[in-house]
Amino acid sequence: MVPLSYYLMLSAVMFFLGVLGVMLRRNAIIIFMSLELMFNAANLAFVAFALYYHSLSGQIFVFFVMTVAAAEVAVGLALIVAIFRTKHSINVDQLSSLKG
Amino acid sequence: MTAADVYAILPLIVLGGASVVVLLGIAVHRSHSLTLILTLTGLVAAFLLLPLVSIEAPRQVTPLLVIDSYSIFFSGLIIAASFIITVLSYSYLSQQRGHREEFYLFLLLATLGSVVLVASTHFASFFLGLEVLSVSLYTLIAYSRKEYGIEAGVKYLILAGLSSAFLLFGMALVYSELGTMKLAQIPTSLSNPSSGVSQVFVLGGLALIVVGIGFKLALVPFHLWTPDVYQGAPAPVTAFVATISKGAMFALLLRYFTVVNIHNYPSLYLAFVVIAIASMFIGNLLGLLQTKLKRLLAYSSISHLGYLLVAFLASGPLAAVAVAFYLVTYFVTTLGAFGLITIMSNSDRDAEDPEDYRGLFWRKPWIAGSFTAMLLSLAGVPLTAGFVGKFYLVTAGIGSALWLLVIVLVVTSGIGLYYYLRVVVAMFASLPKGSTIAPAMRISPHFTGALAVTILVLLLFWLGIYPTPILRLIESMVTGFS
Amino acid sequence: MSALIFFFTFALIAVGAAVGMLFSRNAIYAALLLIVNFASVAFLYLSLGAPFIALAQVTVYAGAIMVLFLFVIMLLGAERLPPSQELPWQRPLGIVLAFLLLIEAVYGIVFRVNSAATLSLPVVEFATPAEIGSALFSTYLLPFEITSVLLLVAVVGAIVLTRAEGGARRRALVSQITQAVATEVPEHKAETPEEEKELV
Amino acid sequence: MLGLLWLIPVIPLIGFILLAIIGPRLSRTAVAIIGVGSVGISAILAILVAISFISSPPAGNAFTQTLWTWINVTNFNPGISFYLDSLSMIMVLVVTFVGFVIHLYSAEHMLHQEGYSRFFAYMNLFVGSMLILVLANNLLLLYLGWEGVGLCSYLLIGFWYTNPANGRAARKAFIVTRVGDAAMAIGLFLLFNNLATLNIQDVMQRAAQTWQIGSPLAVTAAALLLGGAVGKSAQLPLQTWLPDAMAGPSPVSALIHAATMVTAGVYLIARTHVLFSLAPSVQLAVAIVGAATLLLAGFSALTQWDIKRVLAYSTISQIGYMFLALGVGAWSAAIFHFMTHAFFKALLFLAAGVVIDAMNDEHNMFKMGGLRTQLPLTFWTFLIGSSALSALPLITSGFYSKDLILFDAYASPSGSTWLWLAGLVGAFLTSIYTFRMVFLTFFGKPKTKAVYQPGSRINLALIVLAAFALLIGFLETPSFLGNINVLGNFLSASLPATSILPQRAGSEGILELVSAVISLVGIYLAYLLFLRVPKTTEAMVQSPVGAVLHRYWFSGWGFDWLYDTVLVRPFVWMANSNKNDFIDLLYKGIIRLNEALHRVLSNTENGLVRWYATGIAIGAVIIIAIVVFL
Repeated sequence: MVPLSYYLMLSAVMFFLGVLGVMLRRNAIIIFMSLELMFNAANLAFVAFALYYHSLSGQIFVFFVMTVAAAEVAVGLALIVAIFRTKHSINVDQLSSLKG
Repeated sequence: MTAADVYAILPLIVLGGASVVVLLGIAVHRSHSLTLILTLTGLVAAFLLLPLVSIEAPRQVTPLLVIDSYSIFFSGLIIAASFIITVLSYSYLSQQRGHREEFYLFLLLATLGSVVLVASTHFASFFLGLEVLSVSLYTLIAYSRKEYGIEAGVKYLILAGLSSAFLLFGMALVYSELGTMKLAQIPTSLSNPSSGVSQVFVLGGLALIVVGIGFKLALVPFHLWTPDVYQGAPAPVTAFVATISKGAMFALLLRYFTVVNIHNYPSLYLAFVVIAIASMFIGNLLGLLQTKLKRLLAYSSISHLGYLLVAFLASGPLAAVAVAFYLVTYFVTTLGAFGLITIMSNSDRDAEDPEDYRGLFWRKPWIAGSFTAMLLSLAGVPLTAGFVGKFYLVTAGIGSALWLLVIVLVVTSGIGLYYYLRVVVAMFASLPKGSTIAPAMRISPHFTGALAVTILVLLLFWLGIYPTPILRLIESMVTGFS
Repeated sequence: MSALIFFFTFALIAVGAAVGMLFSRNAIYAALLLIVNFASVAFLYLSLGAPFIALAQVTVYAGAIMVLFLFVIMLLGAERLPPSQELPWQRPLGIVLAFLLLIEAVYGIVFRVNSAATLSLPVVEFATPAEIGSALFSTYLLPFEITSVLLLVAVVGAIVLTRAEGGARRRALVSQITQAVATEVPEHKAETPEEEKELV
Repeated sequence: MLGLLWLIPVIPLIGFILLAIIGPRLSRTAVAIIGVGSVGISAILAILVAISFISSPPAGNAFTQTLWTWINVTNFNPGISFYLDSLSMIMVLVVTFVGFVIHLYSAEHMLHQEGYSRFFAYMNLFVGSMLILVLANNLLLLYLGWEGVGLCSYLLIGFWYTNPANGRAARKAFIVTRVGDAAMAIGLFLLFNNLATLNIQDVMQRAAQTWQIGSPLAVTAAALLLGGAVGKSAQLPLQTWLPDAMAGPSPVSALIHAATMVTAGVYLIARTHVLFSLAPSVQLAVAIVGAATLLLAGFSALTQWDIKRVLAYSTISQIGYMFLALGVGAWSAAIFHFMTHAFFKALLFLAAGVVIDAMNDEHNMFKMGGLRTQLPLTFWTFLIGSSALSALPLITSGFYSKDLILFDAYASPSGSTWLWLAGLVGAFLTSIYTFRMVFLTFFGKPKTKAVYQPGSRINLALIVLAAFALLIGFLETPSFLGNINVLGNFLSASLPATSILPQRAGSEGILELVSAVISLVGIYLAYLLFLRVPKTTEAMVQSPVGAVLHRYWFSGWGFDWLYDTVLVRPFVWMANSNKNDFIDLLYKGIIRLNEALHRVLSNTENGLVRWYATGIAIGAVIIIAIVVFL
């Protein structure tokens, strides 16, 4: 049998890979993918413990998270398209007109 | 869900229904003023339903939402603020080109998300309400599709996404240890020694939830996005981000961490103390020499949320009253400040540069006078709303003997006074010879915006001179749950 | 034993794909590796007695969301970015921070959690699609409705943010909105991001 | 009827708000209607309230009206609440009624001035603040009114702000009174801190219960309050601002710097008389300050050539009498003199305003003369005012009020012959300088032709005030002259009666006679010196001793010079030479530190979204570390 902490560990590793992606990558789309990875990591923990506690609420919550992810992606990619139209780049380091 | 449940959430249903009506209205006949009227009607209807609903209060509607006097009070505050912002948006958008009508749809839906937040008693409604609010805000911030707006939108999107992920992971940790996502069950599971619960693990999860909440509240060290987004977003949207988004989140914070009594967890309490002190100091220091008005107000809002944490960390019945009253004054003042920026802005850019307000008094005495009142209230000068609010914060802090926090509050308020007065002085400074009207200045403000601002100025003084009725209302509504 | 092998196989694939995504220079590769990650996590879901979630993972994430990603990458031609480094200290700082976070998590997981707890085999009748469906439409009806609101926001938001200047696309827009309002079925929402790409 | 009390201060404030917002766009008639009307309504309400207060006295002879509580936490709960007893009733009546008459006068007097609506806005604000001050039920509200009248005084002294000298006078008034205000604020804090209540009546009650007579706290509190009173009422040593305050328009001098605001100090001491009774040493100080001030100001008034400065010094001197009365425990005598003084001094200022206008803005009395025939009504009313001021026996109000003070100064337990003698010399000086003014201005040969005749509103104001200046004295007459005690009886509900030493009680008649003679002799002397043999007077002034005295008296005993030399110059010198000293380094260091921190922190706002994300991660690491490891 797989110990629960393994699932938590896998979830944590994936989460931190996602954090790393957000901090290190300059491509807005890949930053966005890293966010999806982090959501996914949290989902894994929820599903594992839904089984542990035999409660549906964890799985249902994951279902909602997926919907949220879809919504965020739709608006997020639209924003990225919009920023590409004005700046002709999706390098987030070039988005620094606002500062100070 | 019973009929009584449906009755209890009628305001939410009306807000959602109003958004559908607005959507269909746009599809049938695209008209700016018609959309405004539909939106305002929806908000007024939702607001008027609140007292009717309160007859049924308190009522737990499914495990997710609770309709009690606390959530009704904050829903009322949010809907009223949304009303003002809608009116300001009309004034702002009436000189913009392109499609303007969808803007109101997002305002309504963001309001709906905020109302869900203040009534939330379950991680699911917390997360979903937060996301409805956030996703609406991404669109609103970038609505103009000008360079600054989109940049601010992308920044907000990435960082809000990141903070949501932290929040979600925190929820996962709490769930993994307690097996519940219901707020009411967290303290009982936590304090039950036989359950084998690792308290530290849960507290770590709560800490990650604090990261998500702290981001929305723009508390240090999650504050870095604030000035950029404030500056890039259209002025009415900035007002929304500064007031409703933060107010709803703070109401949620107060509810969650009153139920999960933070006084029982010294390390978590300490984390909040650190955040509060850092927010007060860093917010005020960042504002010190800032000249752009919207950025200045962003830094100011960071420190104001820090002040609010002082009352949040205090215990006793006065704490919740102080938080609620301070939020009311903060709403009135911040809406007024951004309202004034709104009515001065033209279609090219928002009026926030130093040359826009230097010598403003000699060109627009009424706007400058109102702005002075707003800034003095933010600084906490007597006879304005801000003074009474701050007075209650300090009293709550002293009542719980939080001397360090109170001293920091007073010292940093002194630093803050400097930059508020700097703007006031600039407004009353005489104009250099030859210069007349700054380019961004709108010639005559739209009357709807002027009306909204006038109401806010009157409210400011009313709360400063005669706060008793609002305080009574707050005492009867807010102290109920804690 | 077989369960452990199953777990480690897919866990390693998932982590490997995530690391690959993190370091791939080409955004297309990154997206494909992320799909691999999602798929292997979906397998883990299956072993955790969550067939419905596993399928939703494949259809919504791997199927819809990632297709949208790929679409946008190709549309913008943004596979690669020209090399530039604005923040020289960002990379070491980020790595240090991520490791600190990981250390904190490991500290919590290894030393604090009762690590002996293992998962029992999934009960046959646990979390069937029927059960999930009835829960969704009873206890969780309210959040379900809120997700529909959220999707409404997303659809209209995506349209508003990418619309062409002027009213050329107005008719298409109206029809999209009316379709979006009708969006209530969960499977349908997976397709909504795809729908809006026609407008891009 | 008593329920209307709150409207009395509120209506002038509404007038102020109206005039401040829409005043500049209104016609002068409309401004006058709002400005004068609001105070008029207030005066009518005051009379109605007074009738009701007298005909059916409320329980305990005091009426409290609480509108609302501003802030309510533990023992800090200042209400917006008004307290009406016989003392505040009299103050309200005088303030609204004299205020109304002066407003009526101003409507005509200021008609051709710039800033007509600004003037009435300030005046209405003043009346409102003054009413808040006298009606306040707690220390905070009292302080609000106190500062409000100070602000209006500042604004109105500098009303003609284009002349820098007026601005200087306004600043001087503001800064000098501020010295007193600071003392008073500390005194109020002391009271609140020790007695744990803001309510004035409670403060007095608890003070009497908790403090012994002569206890250090009571003495300190009373002394600090005296500091505030001295500043506001222009008594020694803070009297220097009032003569310069004459830079304001004449109605302002009449209302603020003669009839009402400057007597706020008298009101304050009367209102907190319990405290002063607990501190006999401070009460003695009050009497000495009053006696010294009335003498010094009397001498100074003798030498002034500016008609308004004579009146200003005379005001200082007359308030000195009130302080003298307060100091010897003759509370109601002080209030009585306040009342009569308010009427006749306002009358004198208003009449002087007419004269100055008629002389084409000439203030120098030596350039006037013979105006008796040119301005007959002004002459007669001015003469009535002057008679009241110099306490002309039997027919004027000043006689009754001043002689009551003199008698009490002699006969009360804390009085003495010396205090009485000082008052008597002051009375003598008063008649001389007053009738010097009358003779120089209205008698002799006309030197300048009057270019202007007052209109009906000014005449009406003068006649009304003159009538009161004559009649109001009959509210309180000595035992051998009818023994009327209307005022004393009325005030006995809120102020203790004056105790009289039995062995000195019989001397009242003789004292009255002496002071009556003194007054008449003074008038005759003035006639001799300034009308019959002005050349001799001139010679006396030119003689070496006379010249020195004249110079000192003319400059108000050189107090301005003294303060300038002892305080202002050294302070400016110190400030200049210490610009870079150690203490400043501390402040500058704080500024530098803040600015440096600001710069450092501003670098974190670099606009790069990846750095912002890193910031969130840093925050998460720190918070989890705190929570998990601590």
